Amino acid sequence: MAKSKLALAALVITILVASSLFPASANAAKTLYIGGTMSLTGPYAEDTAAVLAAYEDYAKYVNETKRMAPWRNEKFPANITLEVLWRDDELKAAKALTIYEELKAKGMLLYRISGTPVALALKDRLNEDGFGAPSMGGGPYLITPPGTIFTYYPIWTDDLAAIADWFIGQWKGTRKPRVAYLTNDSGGGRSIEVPEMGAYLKKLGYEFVGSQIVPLVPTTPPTTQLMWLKENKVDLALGVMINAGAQPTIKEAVRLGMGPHLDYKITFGMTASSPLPVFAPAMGEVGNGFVVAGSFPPLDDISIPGIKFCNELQKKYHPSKWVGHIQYVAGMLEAMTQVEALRLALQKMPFEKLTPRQVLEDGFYKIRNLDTGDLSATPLTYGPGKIEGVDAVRVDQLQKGKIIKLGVWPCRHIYKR
Amino acid sequence: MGLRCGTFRENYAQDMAIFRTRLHWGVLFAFLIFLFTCPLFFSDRILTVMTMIGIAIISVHGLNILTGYCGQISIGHVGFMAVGAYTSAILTAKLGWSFWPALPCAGLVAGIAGLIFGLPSLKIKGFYLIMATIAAHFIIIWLILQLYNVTGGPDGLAVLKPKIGSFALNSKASYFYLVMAIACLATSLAINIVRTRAGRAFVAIRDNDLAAEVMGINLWSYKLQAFFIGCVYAGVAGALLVHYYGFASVDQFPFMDSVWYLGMLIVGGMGSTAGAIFGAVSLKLLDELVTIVGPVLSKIVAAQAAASLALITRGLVIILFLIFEPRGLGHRWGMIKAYFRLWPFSHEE
Amino acid sequence: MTFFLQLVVTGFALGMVYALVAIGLVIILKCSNVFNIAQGHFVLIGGYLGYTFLVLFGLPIWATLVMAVVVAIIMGLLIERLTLRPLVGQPELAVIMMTIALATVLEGLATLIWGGEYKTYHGVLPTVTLKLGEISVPPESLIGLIVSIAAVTILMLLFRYTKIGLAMRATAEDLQVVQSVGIRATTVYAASWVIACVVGVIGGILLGGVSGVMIPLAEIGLKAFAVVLLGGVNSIGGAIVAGIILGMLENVAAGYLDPLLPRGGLAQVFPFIVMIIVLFFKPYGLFGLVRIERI
Amino acid sequence: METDRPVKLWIDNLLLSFGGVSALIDVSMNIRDNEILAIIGPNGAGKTALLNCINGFYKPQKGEIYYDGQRITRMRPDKLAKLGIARTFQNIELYAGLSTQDNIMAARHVLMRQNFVTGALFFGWAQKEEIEHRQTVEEIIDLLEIAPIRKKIVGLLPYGMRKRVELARALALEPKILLLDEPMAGMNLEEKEDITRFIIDVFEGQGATYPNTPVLRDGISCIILVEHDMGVVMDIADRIVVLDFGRKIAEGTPAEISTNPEVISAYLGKEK
Repeated sequence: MAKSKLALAALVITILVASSLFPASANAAKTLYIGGTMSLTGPYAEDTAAVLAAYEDYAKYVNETKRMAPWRNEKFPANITLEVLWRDDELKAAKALTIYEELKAKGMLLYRISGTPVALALKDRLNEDGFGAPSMGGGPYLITPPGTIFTYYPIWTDDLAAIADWFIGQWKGTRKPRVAYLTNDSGGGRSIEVPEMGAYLKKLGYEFVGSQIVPLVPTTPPTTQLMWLKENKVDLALGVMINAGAQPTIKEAVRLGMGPHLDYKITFGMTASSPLPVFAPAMGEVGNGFVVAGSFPPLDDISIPGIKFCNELQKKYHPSKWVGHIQYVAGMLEAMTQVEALRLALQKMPFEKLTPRQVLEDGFYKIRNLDTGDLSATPLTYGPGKIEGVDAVRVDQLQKGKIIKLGVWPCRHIYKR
Repeated sequence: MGLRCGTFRENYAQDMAIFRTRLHWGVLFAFLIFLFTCPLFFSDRILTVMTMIGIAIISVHGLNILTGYCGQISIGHVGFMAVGAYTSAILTAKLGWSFWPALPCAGLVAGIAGLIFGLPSLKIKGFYLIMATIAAHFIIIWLILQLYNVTGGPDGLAVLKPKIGSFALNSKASYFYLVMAIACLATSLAINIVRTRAGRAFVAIRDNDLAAEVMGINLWSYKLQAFFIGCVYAGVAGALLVHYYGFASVDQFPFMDSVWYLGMLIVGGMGSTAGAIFGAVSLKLLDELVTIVGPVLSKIVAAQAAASLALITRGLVIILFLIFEPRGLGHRWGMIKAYFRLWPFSHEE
Repeated sequence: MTFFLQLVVTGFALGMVYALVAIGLVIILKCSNVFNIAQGHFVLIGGYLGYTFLVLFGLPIWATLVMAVVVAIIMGLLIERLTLRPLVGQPELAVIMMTIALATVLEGLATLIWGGEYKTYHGVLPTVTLKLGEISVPPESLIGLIVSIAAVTILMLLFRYTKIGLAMRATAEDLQVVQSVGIRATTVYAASWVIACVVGVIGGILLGGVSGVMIPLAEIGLKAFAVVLLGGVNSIGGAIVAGIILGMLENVAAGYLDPLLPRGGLAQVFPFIVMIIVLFFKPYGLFGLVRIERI
Repeated sequence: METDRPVKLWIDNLLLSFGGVSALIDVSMNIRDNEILAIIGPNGAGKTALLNCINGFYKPQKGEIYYDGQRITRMRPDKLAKLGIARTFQNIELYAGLSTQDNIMAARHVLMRQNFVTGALFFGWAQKEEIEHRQTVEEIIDLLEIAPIRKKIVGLLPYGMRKRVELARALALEPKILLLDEPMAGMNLEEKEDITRFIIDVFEGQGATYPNTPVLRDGISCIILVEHDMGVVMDIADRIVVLDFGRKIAEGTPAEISTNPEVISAYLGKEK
């Protein structure tokens, strides 16, 4: 009896697997897919959950109104519906590969990138198959050829260049300011350790001291690394950290008396992977003086049209489950980019003949000054050689628990390989 | 090894043969023909899944020899895959070697790394050895990051697809052939290793290392040989993996994957070559299944909850296998075969 | 000099945390001879429980500890009964694989219940900042020290004065003797898992207060393995001493050697390097017993 | 009668202790060619410890062991196995996961040449070698009458059968010296008779019945037997050594030992 149950279970599983392995028959309704691989488990779980929520909301909005955004006049073709297609890749290269093939077989025409391991595994394939893909990360793998992965942040080195620009502008010391990297132990985190970055800092008039590595998610505070900064009289620490790394690091720094307003004067500047609007409420006064470049405007600043739009969508589609994570904005930007690429491609080619390469060449590459309602630092523009959508870096600082915009600096395009 | 009723062996060579009857050979050829015609009627997606399964099979064969046969539990297998992967990547991308000599070199270097980290196995066993292999994983990954000039450190290395003459194995189908050919070769070599002198020594060490030594087996030498062979397999699998990705990066070799390779051994059945294949196939398919089911479930529960069910499912599968089928699918397969073989009359030896 | 002393003091703090996690490992190893890969995941669950009770329910710290201990006891009993007991008598690998599977399930549950999010409760735990001259003593070292001492004292009392404690000590020596005097081995096993869960969960609450909680917090379990190896697998005292030694060594080595290395990051891998060295030269640890093989 | 045969194994003043507890104290003895030497003594007398020293499993603190004039003290067990010292164990130590046939094949290890590379390639040389050794193994299986369990996994066999497989495995090494540690423990009368017969058959050699296997053809040079069953010991041993609390208290022919007062007191307790 137990055996027959076992056999039955095995049969059901086999059928499920088999049915899922073969692509579903072509759908009669005209549906275009957006979305792609998501990392819903693993270190980027919370960020990705917010991104996915934004995708779902935006798809519903476009399907209902056929508009691209309240502030835009273009219309999405009325006979086509959008559907969000996603799979959890656990931020693993091996899984990303089979997921990509599956979604491609399902008829997806574009893709998205959830993080470095996924990007590195898929880069060549995306290029071969002509897929365009916005990316949640901003590592230099985006820049290196072939350039079919797009970012709506500046890439990390440009973020840090903007912070360096700001810091040197307000430096009052008599000696050269001393700068070091305090960055996390991941592909993205270590991607800033390139000679070009060092050269740029030197050019600005910094003295470069060295770099310290902090785990992506530290299990214990990085006291040693912070002590090293203190020992080496560093004035500005630059790096890539996600929130889970930044919070304990800054907390420990404050405990050690390190900060712009504390005994030992040092400023910590991080890239946009450490979203300030999440950091600020959790840290409050403790995070005083923390600088983040390329971040998004906070979700409660409804004077910004894009944020107002995000809030309206959330209220409308899931009033009981509010997504408070700032990466919702990232998801919104990705969804807007993907849908815009589809819309542009549809103008050139009828739905039936659309291929990924056309979405890339007539869609992504043709995006000019996409108005994101100020969700991104500048409107987004992409092209064959231009994968950084924005031209400027917004730099924010946490001051007395409030996010203060320090200004906008142009992208320096540091990383050239 | 039983045979179908009415089949008799007349000499020792026949007794040792794996494929004896016409039926055996027929099934083997049918399977091989099926395998190598797959690209004709399967989509890229299925080929990708099968290619990944093929690479996993190669890797699990190595782990099976080391852990399943020799009893030296390793949770650092992925670290050795990384060694092989980077060896091949450096040889081809930096030194301009062809893929074909680079592949055996990848195996060899990974095997040597295995020897180094296998050295403590002489003095220690059980969880002490597990610790050594875990340490091996992290030290290897750290070293790869340190050797920035050769390995590209965090940036990784772009790797070219293998070429035969001027024909690059770019398509899914051609790489599928490559992986399957190597997987078949790896399987047959593994079968032969475990049924001859070295294989018996491995099992002797696993089942009773003290008696094995008294019976003339040099523990040190054979434990190291097991590490070497196991890591050669890992190295080859790792090299195939990065050439498939087209890129080598430490992120492609996460620690938890080692655990899943062990999981494949458990599900398939330790110390059985067929088990290694069953394990790799079933856990990889399960992985595909839970990935696909996630978004479906997300219509009922939150997306993230749905995704986390994948983790729970995989953990539960291992737990259930450990409790209810500790000898794995390979054993179950043997019983099914035995049932049909003995039908209708029992003929046993 | 300040730099060096600060590294040592911080290392001490780190070591106390390692020791706390390692104690749980050692207890299970001693009593049921199981190497528990999931110990780090008990810490993870502890961190999330701390967040749940402190922030979501707004309970005071003592109530949080009580509630968390209750949850830990239930968790320990369930884990032992449902997953480990069916494996009594199975080979070592099966048991280790079971704890690995357990770790996966716990990780999945944490993602399911708490969304795998980064949760913090900064400022809820008392942050004591001690200053010795220019050196500031991290709070977790004090908390870790206090909790470790408390845990060890309670365990000592338990082992000395209660029947189950005596049985647990005896089980480590000879299972058959214990069974022959009428104590069921399963009771001892269950008790050891409960204690390990409780110790892990308390450690998690403390750690969560310092660095926040997220799935990778479970990786602290891996470092605790190194501590256990150094201290010897059957010595609680050894685990504490080894934890402190390792924490200090790691910090000092990283502080001085990192700048010399092309890419740094030594602290992450240092426990594993120590582990390999220990395995090569003193495989049974500083305080472990060498077993005599019989044939 | 004793002096006319050469000494095969010479044990000289052996001292073995574990952290202060002495297992063997100044034990000396000779084992000569073509004899069965029995070691008897109460539990804990150091009989197994002595065997463990002879095949290198324990390293004695003092004293030496010579085999055919060669010093073999503290040599690795696997090297001693290659020299021709094989043994069985008190608590059966078989490879539980292998079949009977493979257990015996595994002991042919020292006599085989192939390595994992030739083994992996199998066809040709390795296959030929496997077949040769299979022949020998089959002869041993035949002599010990275990053919029906040839392909069975030994972990599932009954106790008596496993003891027999262990003897077969020791023989497959083609040893010059065979150490048997309580081969008859826990057996019923019939099984004991079988094993006794096998020991004598093996010791004496079967000549032309098994022409291809030297050990079966020519017999074994000497057997050291640790056994509690005094009946068996008295029947088959040429000489007996008695150990008590790690010391040798007597040595002699069965007849001498059976009347030795010290032996009787060691076995029955001192009556003073």
